[in-house]
Amino acid sequence: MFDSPAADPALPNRFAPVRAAAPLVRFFARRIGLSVLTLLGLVTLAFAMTKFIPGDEAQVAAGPDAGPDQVEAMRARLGLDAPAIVQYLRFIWRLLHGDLGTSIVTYQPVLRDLERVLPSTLELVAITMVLNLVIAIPVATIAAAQGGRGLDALTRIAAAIAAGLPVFWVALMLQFLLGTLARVLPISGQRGFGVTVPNWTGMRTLDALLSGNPSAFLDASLYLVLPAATLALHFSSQLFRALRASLELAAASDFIAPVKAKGASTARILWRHALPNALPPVITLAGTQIADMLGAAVLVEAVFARQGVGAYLANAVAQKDTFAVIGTVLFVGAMVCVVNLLVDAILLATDPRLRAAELARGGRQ
Amino acid sequence: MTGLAVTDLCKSYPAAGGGRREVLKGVSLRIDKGECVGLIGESGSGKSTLIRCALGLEKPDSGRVDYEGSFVHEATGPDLLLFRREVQIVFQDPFASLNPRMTVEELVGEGLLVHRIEPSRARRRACVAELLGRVGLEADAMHRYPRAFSGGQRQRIAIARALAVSPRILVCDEPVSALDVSVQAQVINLLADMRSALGLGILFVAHDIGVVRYLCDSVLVLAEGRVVEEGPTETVFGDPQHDYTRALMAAAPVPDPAEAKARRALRRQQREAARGSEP
Amino acid sequence: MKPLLEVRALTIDVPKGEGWMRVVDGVDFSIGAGERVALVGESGSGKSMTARALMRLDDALRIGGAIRFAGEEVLGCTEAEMRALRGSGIGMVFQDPMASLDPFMRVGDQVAEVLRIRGVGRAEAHARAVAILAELGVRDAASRSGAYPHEFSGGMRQRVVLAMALVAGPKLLVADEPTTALDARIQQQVLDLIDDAAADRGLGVLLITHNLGIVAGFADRVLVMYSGRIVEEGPVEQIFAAPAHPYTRGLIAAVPRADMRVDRLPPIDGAPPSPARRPSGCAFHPRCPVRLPVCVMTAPQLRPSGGGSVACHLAAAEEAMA
Amino acid sequence: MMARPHLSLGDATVFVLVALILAAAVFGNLLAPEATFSSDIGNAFLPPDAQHWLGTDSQGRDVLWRVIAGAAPSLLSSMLVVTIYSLIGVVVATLATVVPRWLDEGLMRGTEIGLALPGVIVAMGFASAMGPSLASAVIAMSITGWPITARLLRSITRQTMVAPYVQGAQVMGVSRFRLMTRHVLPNSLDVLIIKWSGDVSITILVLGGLSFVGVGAQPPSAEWGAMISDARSYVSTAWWTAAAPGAAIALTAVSFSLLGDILQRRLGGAGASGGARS
Repeated sequence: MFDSPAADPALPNRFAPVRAAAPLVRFFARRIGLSVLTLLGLVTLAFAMTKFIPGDEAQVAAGPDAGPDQVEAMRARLGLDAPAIVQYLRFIWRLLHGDLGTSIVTYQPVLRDLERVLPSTLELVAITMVLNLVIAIPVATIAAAQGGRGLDALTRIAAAIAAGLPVFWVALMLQFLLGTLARVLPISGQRGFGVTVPNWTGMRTLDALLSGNPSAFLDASLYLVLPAATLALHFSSQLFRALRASLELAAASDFIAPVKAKGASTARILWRHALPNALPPVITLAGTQIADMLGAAVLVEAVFARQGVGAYLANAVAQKDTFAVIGTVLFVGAMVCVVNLLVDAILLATDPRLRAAELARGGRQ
Repeated sequence: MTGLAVTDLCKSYPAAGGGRREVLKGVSLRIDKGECVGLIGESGSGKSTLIRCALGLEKPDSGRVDYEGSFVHEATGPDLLLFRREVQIVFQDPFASLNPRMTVEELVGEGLLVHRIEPSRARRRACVAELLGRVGLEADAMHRYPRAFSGGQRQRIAIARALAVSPRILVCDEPVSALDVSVQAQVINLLADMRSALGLGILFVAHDIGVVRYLCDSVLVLAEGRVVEEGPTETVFGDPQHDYTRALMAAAPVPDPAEAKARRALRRQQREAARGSEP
Repeated sequence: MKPLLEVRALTIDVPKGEGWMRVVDGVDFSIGAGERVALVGESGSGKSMTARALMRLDDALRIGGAIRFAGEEVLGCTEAEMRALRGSGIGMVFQDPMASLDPFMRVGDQVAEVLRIRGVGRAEAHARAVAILAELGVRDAASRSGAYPHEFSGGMRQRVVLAMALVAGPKLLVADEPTTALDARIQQQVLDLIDDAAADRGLGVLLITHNLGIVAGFADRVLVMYSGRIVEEGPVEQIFAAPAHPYTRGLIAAVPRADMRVDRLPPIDGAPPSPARRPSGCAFHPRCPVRLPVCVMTAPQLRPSGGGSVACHLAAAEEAMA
Repeated sequence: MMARPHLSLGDATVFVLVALILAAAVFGNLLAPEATFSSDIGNAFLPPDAQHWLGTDSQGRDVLWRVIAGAAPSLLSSMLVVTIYSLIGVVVATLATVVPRWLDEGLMRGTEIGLALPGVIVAMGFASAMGPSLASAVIAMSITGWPITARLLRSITRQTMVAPYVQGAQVMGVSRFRLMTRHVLPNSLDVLIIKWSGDVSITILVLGGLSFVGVGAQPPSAEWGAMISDARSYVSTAWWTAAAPGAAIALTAVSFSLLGDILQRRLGGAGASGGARS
């Protein structure tokens, strides 16, 4: 209703790349700054959590059999006798040096533990994400062409049901049906007996490929099928539902009739016009899905006995391994921040309106 | 001194690509009780910003808005209450200007309630019925929600809502441009009638010269944040002095085929001349 | 000679709940080659539905009657034949120029797409797109064609939209409220642009609008639509000088003029009816100042009157008397 | 103006399902026979038959009755979680709408922290800090769930605040309190009702997952996640003990997510015609 100052007809000159680069730098500087702030908030939360835990940290660290003297010695050693603010600053200082504390279960630095278990989880999440996109995008677009009939109605119902299946239960049932009953797939662990590959990246499929060992690759892949399928079923049905709704909105936009009036076919309208317009919110969702996949990995790794971040966390929780829990939470938080930055970059590269808005906004600050 | 006076108003917003964009560059205007002032401006002229500043919804960078001798943007307590009661607005889009979750009775009676003019519910209802009658609606309309009404009827409800608190100044922001052509005249006439019956001062903001010429005593032409021409309506439109006013007059549709076609042919000649001289 | 477009007994129903709702109820008109026809009506008159039906843009509608374009029966076309017709037989310009463009595609590509669909090579399609953008007054068309719609102003976007409608060389241009969202000066520019383009190409034009004012200088012939029917039709001079239908008369009188002072506007009472609640008989009768008893009962037929035709019992009676 | 969509067969099915599940959650514990909660090792692992439609579990308890009794801890706690964090979200978003701009910005920055983490992982952290129990899982999810709701509602109130009818109310001089309670919130909350239903669907999955890995409800409880956790070791011999509670979670999650879709169709249309999102 009112003149909005943002709808300014004076537009940035897109033929001036030198000027255009500066706002981009500013954009990412701002986003990285925000991520740092977010992480700082998270660290504060994590620090507060260590203070909330019932019981005495020094007692826990010194072990249940330690006498009062030993506990006091441990308290001094851990710096727990200092004021809270000093402890907080030390906590941050240690984090900046990559010190996430030491696990009371493995007696290893938490960071080293995470380095060990991370590749397996990354491998699982990466494959799940590929399956996720490869399934959801084409199926949603093809279904949209049917406009509520046939395949569209069918996939909608199927996706609604699939999105409501609990991941850990699907894992358990698949394990039972395909592994135990049908015996077609390995049901637990991540490698067959006696199959070895060099540990270069830690991702077994990749290591097998790099070392030119096809049978080891097949072996590692087979172990991935059930966990990845379980996760992909859940996440791709979620992504499908979002994209299908987004496509419906895009297909109802006013610019669709003009495209049709050009003589474009339904397929062209969908793939060339509706889909690009429908994707941005779905890309954002796919980004948040990565965080959720890491969460779901806790469940899936538990069922399929994979040594990953999720299993490590579940184990740490069960063993009351405080530093391992906090370290893992922080680590996952940092990963999610990086993923969010990536998603921002992808959106900026694909959405011309967002690009214009960000260029304009960069100049304002 | 009476009425609403805007003096030397300036307002800017952060602009794309750095710096600030000046939307208002020193605008002054004044509406007295019983007077109808037209404000002509195209989109981007700054008229919406002007309205927001004049109504105290937004703070100007410099300049002042006075009502009954007090400075609107610093007014508090009784002065602010007086301003909030005596200066009302009717918006352009009748489908967005009425809260969809309130009945017509609540909508029209809200001013009576918040200004404690009529705290009793029964008496308020009687007032609402009378107001509805005055704008040409049946009293039983009060039990329904805005979605049950057409655009023209909604605009009548909006006018009744504004009139409920007995304002002295009514700001009308393009009140008929979203209505069907055959309904516009009804609402314009209603505003004219209310003005003579109640002695209302009206600031009528529009992009349509015809409506302003019909309704207003005097007019200001706003272009790029400045008043480029002002004066009695017939003087300004009868003999426009500024090029911009002339251009607006020339662009207004003429409902006379012979005249309109002659103008079109002339423009076409001019374009061809321009096209011929270009290369 | 056969007219370019011939519409006979056109009916349009939109799905409503379990059944259908009639929004266009028996419309007849034709447009000759190079002729400018304006279709004027208010909300709920069915004017935009009529325009969209010509190209069968909405699958959900039920369209009856006959639409013949260049001798071909549009309603009998297969979907492939329709695709060929859209763009190269009939070009269309839509109401809101911002909303008519895909925000994710460069404007040059959007214009060129019309040709690419028809198998024109990438380079040639692009060259022709740039050429028509330049012709329609887009400065630096070659470089501007790489920009996205949001980088264009309202008037420039309307030029792009027009380029899309014209680039495949249609014989008829349908413009659905092309100036509604625009200021008077831009509105005039856009109309002049359509005027020039149509004159240069000898195009027939169907201009859909609610604004009778802009019609006077543009159209050869005017169709006035009310609640799903054409109530009056005639040469533009006659419509303005001697409107025969009380609705047309009311419309012309109710618009305040910019070029002269009017003392009191005579308003039309009531509001245009929604298709769901169309009055019996002549749909205008509840608002008509000269209503006859018969108007409530039966709908008047469109009858020749002067140089045009009118659907009004009173006009028919007066004609019979004279 | 707007025609209300007819009650289709599909919609009716969803309503009936939701009603049945809610009934199980409210009355299940009262109706269940005593034996549902006590062990009878002699009858352990009976496969489904006429007497035990879904068989018996490791303690010889009837699986069907346990699934019905489990509706209360599973569904009601999920509904509680979503209700608590929705209320927190409403309060935060409402505050952000009325406070000065810098504080609004600050609050919204704060919510970004909450977005940076998967709910399961944070909840695991919290639950481990507070000791594993259904209550800690519920508390953990309640205090981690609100940021998304707050941000969604804030973005809607931001649009509603500039709607002409809200500005008209400001010109009329209505108080801030009345502005929020009569004009802004009533026209902003539709989305939250739709979201509430969808969120219950997601929360029941997450809560089940937490119980499954042992940080939520603990074994004797008939909470569905805990039942599956308990049944996990016997899947290959007594698959029904794991299949039944999982199917119950799925049925509930799907029903509530479809309920959300239906509400979206019905309320979404009404809100739009009201012109709140102009």
